[in-house]
Amino acid sequence: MDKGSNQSRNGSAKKTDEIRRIEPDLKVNLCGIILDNPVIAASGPFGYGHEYRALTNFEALGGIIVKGVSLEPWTGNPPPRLAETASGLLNAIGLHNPGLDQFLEKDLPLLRDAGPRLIVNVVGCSINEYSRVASHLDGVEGIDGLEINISCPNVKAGGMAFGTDPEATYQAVSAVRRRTKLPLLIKLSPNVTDICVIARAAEEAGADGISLINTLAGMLIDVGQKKPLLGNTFGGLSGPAIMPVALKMVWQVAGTVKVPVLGMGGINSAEDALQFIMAGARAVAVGTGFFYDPELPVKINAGLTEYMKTNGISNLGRIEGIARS
Amino acid sequence: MDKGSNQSRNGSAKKTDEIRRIEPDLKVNLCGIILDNPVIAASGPFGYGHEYRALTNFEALGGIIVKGVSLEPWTGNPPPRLAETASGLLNAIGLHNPGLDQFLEKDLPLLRDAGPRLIVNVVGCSINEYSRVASHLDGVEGIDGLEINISCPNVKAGGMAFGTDPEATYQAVSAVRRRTKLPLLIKLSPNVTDICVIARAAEEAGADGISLINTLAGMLIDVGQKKPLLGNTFGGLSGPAIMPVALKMVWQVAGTVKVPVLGMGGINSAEDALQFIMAGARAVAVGTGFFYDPELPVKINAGLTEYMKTNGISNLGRIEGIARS
Amino acid sequence: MWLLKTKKGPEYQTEDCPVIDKQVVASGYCRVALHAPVIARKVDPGQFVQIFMPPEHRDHMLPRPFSIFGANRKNGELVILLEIKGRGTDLLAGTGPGSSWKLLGPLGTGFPALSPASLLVAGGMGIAPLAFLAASAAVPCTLIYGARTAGQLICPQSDLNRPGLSLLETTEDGSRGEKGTAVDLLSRLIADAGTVFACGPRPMLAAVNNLCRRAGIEAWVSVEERMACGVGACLGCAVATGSGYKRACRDGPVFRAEEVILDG
Amino acid sequence: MWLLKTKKGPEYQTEDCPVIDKQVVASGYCRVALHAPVIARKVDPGQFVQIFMPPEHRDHMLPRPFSIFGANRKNGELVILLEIKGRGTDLLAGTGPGSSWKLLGPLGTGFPALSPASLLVAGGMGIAPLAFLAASAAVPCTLIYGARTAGQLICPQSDLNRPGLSLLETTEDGSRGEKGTAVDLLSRLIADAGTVFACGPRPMLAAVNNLCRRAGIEAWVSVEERMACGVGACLGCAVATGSGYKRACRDGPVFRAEEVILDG
Ligand SMILES: Cc1cc2nc3c(=O)[nH]c(=O)nc-3n(C[C@H](O)[C@H](O)[C@H](O)COP(=O)(O)OP(=O)(O)OC[C@H]3O[C@@H](n4cnc5c(N)ncnc54)[C@H](O)[C@@H]3O)c2cc1C
Ligand SMILES: Cc1cc2nc3c(=O)[nH]c(=O)nc-3n(C[C@H](O)[C@H](O)[C@H](O)COP(=O)(O)OP(=O)(O)OC[C@H]3O[C@@H](n4cnc5c(N)ncnc54)[C@H](O)[C@@H]3O)c2cc1C
Ligand SMILES: Cc1cc2nc3c(=O)[nH]c(=O)nc-3n(C[C@H](O)[C@H](O)[C@H](O)COP(=O)(O)O)c2cc1C
Ligand SMILES: Cc1cc2nc3c(=O)[nH]c(=O)nc-3n(C[C@H](O)[C@H](O)[C@H](O)COP(=O)(O)O)c2cc1C
Ligand code: FES
Ligand code: FES
Repeated sequence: MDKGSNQSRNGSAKKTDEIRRIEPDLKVNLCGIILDNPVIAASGPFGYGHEYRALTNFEALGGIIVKGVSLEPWTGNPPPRLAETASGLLNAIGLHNPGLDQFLEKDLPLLRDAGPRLIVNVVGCSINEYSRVASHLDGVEGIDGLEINISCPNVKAGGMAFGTDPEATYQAVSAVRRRTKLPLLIKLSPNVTDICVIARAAEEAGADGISLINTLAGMLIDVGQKKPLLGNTFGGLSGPAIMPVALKMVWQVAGTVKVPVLGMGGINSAEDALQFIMAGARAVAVGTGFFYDPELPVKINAGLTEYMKTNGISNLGRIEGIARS
Repeated sequence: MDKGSNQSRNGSAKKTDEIRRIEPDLKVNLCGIILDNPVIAASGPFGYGHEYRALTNFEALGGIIVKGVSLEPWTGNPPPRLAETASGLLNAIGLHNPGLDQFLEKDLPLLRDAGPRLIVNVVGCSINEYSRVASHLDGVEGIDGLEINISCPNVKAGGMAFGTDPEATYQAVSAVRRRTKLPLLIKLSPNVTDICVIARAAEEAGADGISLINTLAGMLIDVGQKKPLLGNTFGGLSGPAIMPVALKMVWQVAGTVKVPVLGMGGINSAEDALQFIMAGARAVAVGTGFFYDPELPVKINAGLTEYMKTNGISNLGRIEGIARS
Repeated sequence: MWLLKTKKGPEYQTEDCPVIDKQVVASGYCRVALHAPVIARKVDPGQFVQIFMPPEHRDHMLPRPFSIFGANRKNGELVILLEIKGRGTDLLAGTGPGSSWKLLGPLGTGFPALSPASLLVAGGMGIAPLAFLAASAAVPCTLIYGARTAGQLICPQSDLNRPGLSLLETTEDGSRGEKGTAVDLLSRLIADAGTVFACGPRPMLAAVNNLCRRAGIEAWVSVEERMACGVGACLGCAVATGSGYKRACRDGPVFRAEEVILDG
Repeated sequence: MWLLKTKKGPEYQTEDCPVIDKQVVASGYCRVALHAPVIARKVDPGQFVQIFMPPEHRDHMLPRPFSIFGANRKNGELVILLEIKGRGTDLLAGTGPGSSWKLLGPLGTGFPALSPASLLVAGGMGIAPLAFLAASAAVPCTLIYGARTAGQLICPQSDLNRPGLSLLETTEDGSRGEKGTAVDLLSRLIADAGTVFACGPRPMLAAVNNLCRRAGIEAWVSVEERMACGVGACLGCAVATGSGYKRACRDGPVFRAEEVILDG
């Protein structure tokens, strides 16, 4: 980042002045959802958004993806649900959520006019559950898109997640596609041998975009207690620890599918965001970052603007995937 | 760790005194290789061992797994080959190595009488290459076992690594098994949907033990240059960042196969080592840790001894896999 | 408008707080006074703050939760009692006056107001929220403060020396105060108690709850859970209750004792 | 016996080194003197040390390599010239006297001995190993020291003020010394040169190599690569040469200029 900027600064002072006059446009079109800027709150850490209203400047958020919503309330996993790891966070919330009705009644009204585009993360244990939530949300005022989290266990297929098998992915996505006209992002699990196969299946089934990555499967053991630390034994690893893994998957998928990619996993700075965009992401999401810096989106936006000004880039389309060429 | 020790300390002073008199035996039997202690140098970071002779007390190493050896010399990847990430290291050495002949002539003599058991990490691009290295090493004085790194691209199968497909794993391991009587550890890649399927295939094909994990696939982008940072684009992530992922795979595989498991991935302390042992590992390996603390094996051994004394554990078999019950 | 509490301003917020005083009150424990005028003005007893790790230690992702031990609305002083437990508390304890901590607060649902004849029961570090509760009380009250041994009664006497507060110390080894546990003492005093307020290890809270239920006395407990957001968003701090999992950070940390499943 | 150099003791080792002096020599640059008697006694010009990150910053895995800028065998002082480039150098530059750095060294293959009429060419931070080479020389020599502008000639004059050393400064903007690059000056002086020793950015080294090859003059260059182990084990620091990849940390960092593929 600095190398680039130094070069142009040291080039011609006049040229630099001209470049600086560019007013960067941070708008991006994420599969039909127009975001004022490419920074989104990832599903989960940000809850239903309103909890962060006093902490995060919502103008710095192009969109909010709310925590996973299922048809009925889910109780989630027994505590402890959280553990800190080296530059990472292990969580096993278990998709605890109050269910669709309460989301629509209680949470949505608090967010509808908040500013950022609103995307609902949908979870389910069967194709039927996914479809029913999608169909209920279709046409609801204030909802701009859906993100289908296919990392949940597929009860019919013996508990393996939908997102680890291309055929199951295709089935689930097609079913949801038939039930909604909303832009459809499919959120993939990184715990697979070949993420491209899954992404392609989702695209073929009608996905408008691919979100990745969800958390890496992991665990910790409480040595004193001689048992797994998390109540659920296994959890998902997020945060800067996983960033290089996420970036590689975004790179691979962006080279495989034609629909836009929403990149996430450990994003911690404008420089990280630029890495994802240069790898081919249309927009980026921040999750774990909210826990240690609720103002992270503000900083990322400021850094992106500064980078674009310094390098004479008027819109992010100019650098999307540029590291691939 | 502390909770356990506090409890026994606060219990009965007399009982504690008795416990403290136990002289812990750190010896373990890793598929026929008797290690004086369960801490091994992982393949790669430690090179061929002699480079670390002045930095690491070899008495703290139960064994050394030397860097991957192939039939012919391999040139490896273009630089840069290394990048630091949050609590992790990304490397793309590309299995650069001087080949079997030079290993036997130059490196082996420097290590043969060093003390720790010696395990040779074997790499190849075809079943034939693996088999030939294994057969050459069979019966060579000073070599106590082989670790077959099946994470290399399988040229015949279109470049997918052997270790991502159970059938290819079975073929490769059976072929090597026929060519050597040495104890055979199979080193697995974590970049798969279901590590247990691969581990089972290796066991059925005659593996004496399973080593895991190798590095997680990842990448970084140099934002200034607008291109991938590593010369090879992709690299492998190691270090504390990946520890929870490694621990989970060790836990799963130890519950799946009957042969012993050698656990590794970000081990950074005696407490980490205990987590792996309690998850079911027979022994543990340290890789990236050597870069920031060449004395890490000494500290891990000291911590294990202290833990065993405090908790009245005479040998590690007593806690192997204890967190599973 | 959709702000949660428009008139009062936000319930909680982040605040950069200079450390104005740090005292080591016992080995591994310190009392830290911060200048936190916004949070100090709003905080109620039983509420807590999240303290962010310094940005140069970003390998530690999570802020750490601490009860408010004292707050002075007038001069904006906020006091924390801190036990070094691991890397995070070690880092915090290693800084002192001259440095600044970033706080998020005040968070959570605190204690209800004290009624006359309230009995406060603190085990170990459970003293932190109860000392603040006692200090804020409009009526006289009794505080039972127990630990294993005298050295673990680390709360400075000066912080407990308030008019209307009768302090009863207990140690299991009898090295200070009465010999026995805080619960032993509670069982002897419970007949005359109004409401009971407790904070301490889970087994102690379970015993308090059992005693109070049998005696038909209302009891409130403050519980600890691992936390991430601290504001009720992530659902990471689940506490098992009779009506499903609740959030320690928002629905708690103070709950009716009968509501929480304490011996699970 | 299989120790590498039994008689002399190990070639390299780790040493805990108190920082005895730190001077900010320009904004973003400092000169750090350490007490490192073991390493200082052994080090040759062109060799380097790895400096470990402080253990409380374990999110930074890798030690950072630094050329030896000066060494006093008698009092055990080792001097480093440090440019703040990122998190690691920032952390190091943030500490000072009173703290200790853990070093690993001396590492690598340094420069061969200077012959009369040697010409040393330093670009920017390339001054570090060459200043030490000049200071250790038994014969007079000439040092060309170039940078973009005067402010980037950050090496303290006192460290270059040695008998037998003629210092020629160049800046691209002419703000100090001759106007032009170090290579421009070299091209004018090369006819009279014995051997050339160079350290600086890759393009500069490539230009030096081209000049010397055309003039038929022997040239040595010191190159930089990202490193992990520093001792030749991990093969992470590959440098492309005419005969395959070599290790910057062990086969180098000093190579014959003609051997390295400098413009790749
Ligand atoms: C509502 C509340 C109030 C608290 N009040 C105080 C107080 O006044 N004084 C005090 O000294 N301590 C208090 N604690 C406990 C304190 O938060 C932990 O001791 C501290 O977070 C441990 O951090 P560490 O990095 O030192 O330990 P580590 O073990 O290294 O922490 C690892 C992780 O586990 C979490 N963690 C570990 N133990 C606990 C715990 N018991 N509760 C919550 N999270 C934990 C931490 O948040 C951290 O993310 C309170 C906890 C809660 C939930
Ligand atoms: C043999 C050798 C001698 C050196 N001598 C000096 C010296 O005398 N003075 C000085 O200021 N600097 C010197 N450097 C460069 C110095 O090592 C890097 O500037 C420093 O490692 C950057 O670390 P950072 O954490 O501040 O930067 P970051 O960019 O945050 O570093 C990230 C990683 O990249 C590596 N890295 C980044 N740039 C370089 C580089 N140019 N060379 C090697 N590794 C790099 C670091 O090791 C680190 O692991 C030398 C490098 C080598 C290889
Ligand atoms: C506490 C927590 C809860 C999460 N809940 C959800 C969820 O409900 N649905 C979902 O698709 N992803 C969920 N995620 C995954 C994140 O959206 C994101 O994919 C992942 O954490 C990687 O990004 P990060 O490193 O920026 O957090 C959750 C992550 C965390 C840490
Ligand atoms: C620089 C480097 C080189 C490696 N080379 C090899 C190798 O040759 N063969 C192999 O099986 N694994 C190799 N590995 C993987 C390690 O043996 C180990 O599985 C992995 O790094 C995880 O452990 P760690 O986090 O302790 O490093 C290498 C790792 C690193 C960092
Ligand atoms: S800590 Fe996030 S909901 Fe309580
Ligand atoms: S840094 Fe490891 S071989 Fe050079």
